[in-house]
Amino acid sequence: MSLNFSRDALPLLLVAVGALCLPLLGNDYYLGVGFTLFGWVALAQSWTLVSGLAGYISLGHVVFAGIGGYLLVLTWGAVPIWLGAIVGAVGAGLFALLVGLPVMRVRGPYFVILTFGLAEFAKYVVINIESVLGKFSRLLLGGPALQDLYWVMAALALVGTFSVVVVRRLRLGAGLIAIREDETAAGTLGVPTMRFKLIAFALSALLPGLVGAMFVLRTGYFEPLQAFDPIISFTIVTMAIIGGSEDARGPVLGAIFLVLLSELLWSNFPQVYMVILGVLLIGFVLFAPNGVSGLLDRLASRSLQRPGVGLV
Amino acid sequence: MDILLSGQLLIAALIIGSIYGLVALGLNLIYGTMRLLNIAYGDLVMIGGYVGYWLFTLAAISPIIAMLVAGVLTGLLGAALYFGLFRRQLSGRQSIERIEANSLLIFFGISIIIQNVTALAFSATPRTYNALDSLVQIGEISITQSRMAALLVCLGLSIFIVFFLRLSPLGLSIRALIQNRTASQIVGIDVNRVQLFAFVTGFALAGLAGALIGVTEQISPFMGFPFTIVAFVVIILGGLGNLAGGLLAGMLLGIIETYGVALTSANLRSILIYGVFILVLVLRPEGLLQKRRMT
Amino acid sequence: MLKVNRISKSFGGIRALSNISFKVPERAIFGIMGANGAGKTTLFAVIAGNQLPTSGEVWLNERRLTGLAPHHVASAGVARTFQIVRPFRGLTVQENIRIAFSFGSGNRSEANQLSETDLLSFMGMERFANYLAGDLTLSQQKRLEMARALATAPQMLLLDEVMAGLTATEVQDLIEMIRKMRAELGITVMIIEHVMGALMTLSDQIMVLDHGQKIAEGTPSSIAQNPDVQSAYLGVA
Amino acid sequence: PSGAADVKIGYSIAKTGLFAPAAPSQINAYNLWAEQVNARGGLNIGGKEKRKIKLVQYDDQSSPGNAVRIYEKLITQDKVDLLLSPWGTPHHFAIASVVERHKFPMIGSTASSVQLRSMKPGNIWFTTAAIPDKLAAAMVGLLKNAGVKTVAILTNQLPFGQENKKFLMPALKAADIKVVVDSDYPPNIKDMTAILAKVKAARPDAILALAYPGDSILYMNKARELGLKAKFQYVMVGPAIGFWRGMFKNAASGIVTLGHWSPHGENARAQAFYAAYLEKFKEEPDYLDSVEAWVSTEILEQAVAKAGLDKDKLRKVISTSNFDTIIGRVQFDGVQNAVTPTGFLQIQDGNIHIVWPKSRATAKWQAKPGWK
Amino acid sequence: MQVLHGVDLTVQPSSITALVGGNGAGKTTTMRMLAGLLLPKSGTVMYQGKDITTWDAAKRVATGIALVPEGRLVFPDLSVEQNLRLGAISPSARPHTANRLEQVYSQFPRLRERRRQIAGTLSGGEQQMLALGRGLMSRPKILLLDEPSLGLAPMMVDQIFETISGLTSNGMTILLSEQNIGRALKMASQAYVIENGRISLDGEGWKLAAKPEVQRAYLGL
Ligand SMILES: Nc1ncnc2c1ncn2[C@@H]1O[C@H](COP(=O)(O)OP(=O)(O)OP(=O)(O)O)[C@@H](O)[C@H]1O
Ligand SMILES: Nc1ncnc2c1ncn2[C@@H]1O[C@H](COP(=O)(O)OP(=O)(O)OP(=O)(O)O)[C@@H](O)[C@H]1O
Ligand SMILES: [Mg+2]
Ligand SMILES: [Mg+2]
Repeated sequence: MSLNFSRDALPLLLVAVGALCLPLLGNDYYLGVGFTLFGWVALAQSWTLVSGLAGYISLGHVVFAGIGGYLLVLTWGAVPIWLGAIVGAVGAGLFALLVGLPVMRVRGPYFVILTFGLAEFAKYVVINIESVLGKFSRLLLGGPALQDLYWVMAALALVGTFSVVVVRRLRLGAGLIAIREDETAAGTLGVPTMRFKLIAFALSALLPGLVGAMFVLRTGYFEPLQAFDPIISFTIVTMAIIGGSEDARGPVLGAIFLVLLSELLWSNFPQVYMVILGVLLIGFVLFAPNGVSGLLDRLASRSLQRPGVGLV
Repeated sequence: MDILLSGQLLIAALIIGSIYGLVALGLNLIYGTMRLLNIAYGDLVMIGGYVGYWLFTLAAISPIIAMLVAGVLTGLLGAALYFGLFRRQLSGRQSIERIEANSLLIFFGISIIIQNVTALAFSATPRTYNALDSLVQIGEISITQSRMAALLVCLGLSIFIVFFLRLSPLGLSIRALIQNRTASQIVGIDVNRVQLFAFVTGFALAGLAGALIGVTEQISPFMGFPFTIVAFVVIILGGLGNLAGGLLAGMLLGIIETYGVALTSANLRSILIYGVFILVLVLRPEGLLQKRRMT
Repeated sequence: MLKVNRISKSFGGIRALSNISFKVPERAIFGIMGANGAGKTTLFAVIAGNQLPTSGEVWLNERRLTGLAPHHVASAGVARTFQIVRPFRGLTVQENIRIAFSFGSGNRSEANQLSETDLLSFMGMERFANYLAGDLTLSQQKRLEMARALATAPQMLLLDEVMAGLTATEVQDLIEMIRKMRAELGITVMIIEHVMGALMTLSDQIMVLDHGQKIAEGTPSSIAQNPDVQSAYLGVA
Repeated sequence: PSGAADVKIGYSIAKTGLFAPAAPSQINAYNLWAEQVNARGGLNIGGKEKRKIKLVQYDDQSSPGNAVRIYEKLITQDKVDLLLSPWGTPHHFAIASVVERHKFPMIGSTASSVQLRSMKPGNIWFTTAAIPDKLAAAMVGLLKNAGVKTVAILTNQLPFGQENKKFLMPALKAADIKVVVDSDYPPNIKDMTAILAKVKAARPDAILALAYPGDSILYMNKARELGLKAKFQYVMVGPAIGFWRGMFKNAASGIVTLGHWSPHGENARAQAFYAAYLEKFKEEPDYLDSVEAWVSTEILEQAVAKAGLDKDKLRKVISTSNFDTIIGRVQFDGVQNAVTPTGFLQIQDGNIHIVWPKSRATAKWQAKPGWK
Repeated sequence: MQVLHGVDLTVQPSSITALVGGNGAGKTTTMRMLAGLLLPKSGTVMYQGKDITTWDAAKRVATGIALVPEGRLVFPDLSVEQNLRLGAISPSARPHTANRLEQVYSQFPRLRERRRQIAGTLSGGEQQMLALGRGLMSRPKILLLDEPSLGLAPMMVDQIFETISGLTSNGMTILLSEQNIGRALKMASQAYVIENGRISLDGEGWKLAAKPEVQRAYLGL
């Protein structure tokens, strides 16, 4: 099985080359943009594992980032920072395993809103824990420098992209796609549906756990309303849709497009940039209904036939 | 605790429940029928709020009239969006496959535009006004006129719409359209008309509810999101496209919000609401009232 | 090979299957007929693990299938097609088959070493390899169902009305193909069909269901002569 | 020399999102300041020259993470000369490490928490006196003065409310004031009937609603509906904002709230600010946010007049000098305002007066008249 | 992809016209085009002298053209009775709903038995009956039947074909596509054989059935 350029190599290259080039621009601003960009790439790739491949659209993916961030905060001072971040990732993964069993039985739009509710539920549980602990917001002084955070986040983006490339090539990936297309048929063909869904859900929680920890380190501040902000979930989904394909390419293209676009807009049109952004989003759907990847494919117009999903 | 038995608490539960029910009803018409993820829905509520505010502040027009104006305005907006954007999206074979995803983007855009244009026009400063604020005394219960109006209008209107759609061919057409577009066309449903109806009614209900809500809460350009969320939670809880289920779910949330809080602690409000929501879905993966298929 | 013991299945008040027992020997072609709503598809669903029976058991060789999840039944070597087709619409024909290949029973017998392309040509579907399954006609989708089931390398194949919608000539081709499947791949077949001629020529043994009850079982000729079957099914008074 | 380039002063603020409703009070103050300074010929830079101010403003969408990026951009990309602060405690905390890393001094404004004392001093300072531990002590003083023996406490779950409660509880206990109802509630609460019915049944002398603007409206409506009669009713955040008082008019009479500024005192600067704000925006300034923001500009202006734009000099001047502001003299001890006493305001006949501490009071505290 | 190439066919009133052909020949595509679900790339559809090429499906149903689609397409989460009621949803048919419902129930007693069952849980054949019943509910002038006997037991098939003949004698016009080609040709006054999207043969039904090439290709003789 060879590497498909546009599907696998392109996104990996984009992330790797981007990660190496951004620091050359030489100031904190670009590192900051890069940090954000790679954070979104990692989040969107993780989301793709369960929502893109298996078709279980999660609108509550922020919950894993929130949990990761919170565990980092709880272990702050008790264990080394990076270990705390790993604890965050593992915690997020375990949480996914724990709730996955009941939650992954719910389908379609019900699942979408259920995941949203789950994230809100977790948010308010954390708020109440914090309030019982007598901590209302946490200030974490003395975290790592931006440079370090940048490299870690770039690595996470690369790992996320790589994981989508790899999973798609595994039996796991084929099984997840089958589940997305028709879960009953998939089961009957021998796909262990529940197990695969759980694995995908747990896998898709790990990286966000780390990303959430990085977000906390970046601001040095933790507050549940911010850490579990549902806008983060919405943005992940938006990026994936804009990217437009459920392989590793979609999230990368979507994240680049949205991050660059809003970066350009807010710095050039600070007063009205949100309105412009709104107009562009609508225009985007009208003129590129299949996302950035669809647009690229059309430009390259490699095949006249509609391509399948490409399980190579 | 005698608080639990007080009429005051009951009426509070009914008011919240009926507002949730009405707001969700409108969204149900749009998401349920066409699978359009209208996350700008709460922003229509906000528009209704501003209409009420300005009509009262500038012309001393009562919220009862303003609510009709707001409904008409947002209804027209719905018609404009339908003809301008969605009719085409809903009729192409390719675009219908991605309709859920793409409608999310479109409405995300619309939401951003509505919020920010409002903020540019009226500033983000919150607004409030006092209309219909004299107290009505019913036995030991006292309640402001505005909340009384909200209760009567929301409950009355929701029940009316639910029954109307249950009994009329239009309602059956909507339910058919929810399940299968092609089959709906085959039996001769004028898909375009049904969709337009759903758009206009759904949007109008949001605006109308907004004018009522605006009397009791502060209005700001960014107040809409929580309403969007509540509406989605309610329609899923009640079963997608199931209008009566949505009304019931709205009431259920109203009751949890008041009685749940009275029994435990206000801190637990959201935990209770989302907890019940999650529990219901885990036990009944297709919502409270959905008949379950066994295959 | 397959042993079904006193299976019953009710949906609310409807008894779709009552006390059905039968055995299917290895390498048999076992036909099932019965009026609409007699419970045939439900029987398949119970065997394949898509539905739990209200009571009764299903055994494959020495293995109890009842209560197993569908994917376990699949890996035990039982594959089914769906009467109301469920192809992976967004994937190409080839991808549909590839998925079945990578899951399925896992233990491919010597005889059942068909490659993906072999399988496509065996089923006469090479031409459609790169079509999206959703773009196929209904009868092509039925054939895809079959190809996909076959790709799981089953010991036992449950075919639910795969001949519906075919012309007489196409039916004859398909009969040949099913015979070949048994001969070359050693597969045991259970087949539901309303196309009587096909069922009669194909089956070694036929079971007849009526309102969830088994009313007859025997060779095609004995079934054809059975008066109960004639009145319940063929409408011959 | 005239014709010198503008002084670029940058800041980020929540123009959209959760905190957007709070931002205009602060933005107005900044704009008014820039306008006034430019009308005076520009910002006095170290006594050597005057340069016009050009404000560079970005929207952080209410996200502290965005604020961090914006301040990095302002410093490293836009190369602004000076910084103003964003809105809100989380944003101040989030950008503290940025100004620290770039050694770029900034006067904070709308942030309050005991945790701000743990910030490294040197590049960030906070003007507010309304820090929860100080507030608790002052509140107990006011309550005793008002003859309160029992209180009901209702607390919003947001950090500021919680922190205030944390310090209030022991202080009340020490002062022998009994807490008869203690109820927390979440920021997105939609109905307070259950809580307030409990309060009504307990008949406390005082109700302390540690509320934010949104839920304070719920409180007011419901309290009125239920006819709560406590003589002392405190609504923490909200009443200092113009629209809030406009909404409740007479019903708001007697409500006590957080704040240590009033235009009614002797301070000439305060009166001038009040008049200019009212004139320009046709509404009263927010007694908290507009005021804190304005104070930060006053300090910045005076510091620049002494030190010029050199960061090291500026840092030194800010940490050591005395500033003359609309809340009186301000001097910093570490990161915090060491001078201004914590206070409370009360709405009386449509005006807001400082009623505590006595030393700065512009009117005496009065029992809340009934709900109109 | 182009599926049909210059298909010309005429359906005479009050008669049965058969459209036969192999797997993938283009029958369903033709039917869907006539029902208004697909737009032709070129060419026109005339009905009673009017050009209805651009009419949408609803309008066609309202003027009396109804389709019983291949693959049933019932409304899976609605009850049997609601499905049937929807068959008469178009304004012209609505007033007669109760009447027609009774007729359909007497034709398909199984549907009456299961009137409250959710359509998605019906057996394959029961769903096919439901689709037929739904098509009859609007009492169309032209009924487009795409493989109406699909999945039905022989007894039921006989009954269906009887019904179809009965309908024409009451003045209904029928276009029938059927895998049971021998039977379809026997019933049809006019028949078209479609192959790879082109009409290859046409003529009276019984005459076509007698042609050797038809017998070889489709009747398995
Ligand atoms: N989930 C269900 N709820 C209620 N009834 C059901 C359900 N599933 C199946 N049935 C009923 O059980 C009976 C048996 O259905 P089944 O699909 O097994 O029939 P079948 O023999 O395959 O018929 P056909 O030849 O029409 O395909 C039918 O009458 C059907 O309506
Ligand atoms: N949406 C589509 N996209 C691409 N090709 C299609 C599409 N729909 C149908 N086709 C192709 O058009 C051809 C004719 O299809 P059609 O469904 O009309 O055949 P049919 O005569 O009804 O066949 P059957 O007897 O199998 O039902 C088939 O080869 C099919 O693969
Ligand atoms: Mg069946
Ligand atoms: Mg066909």
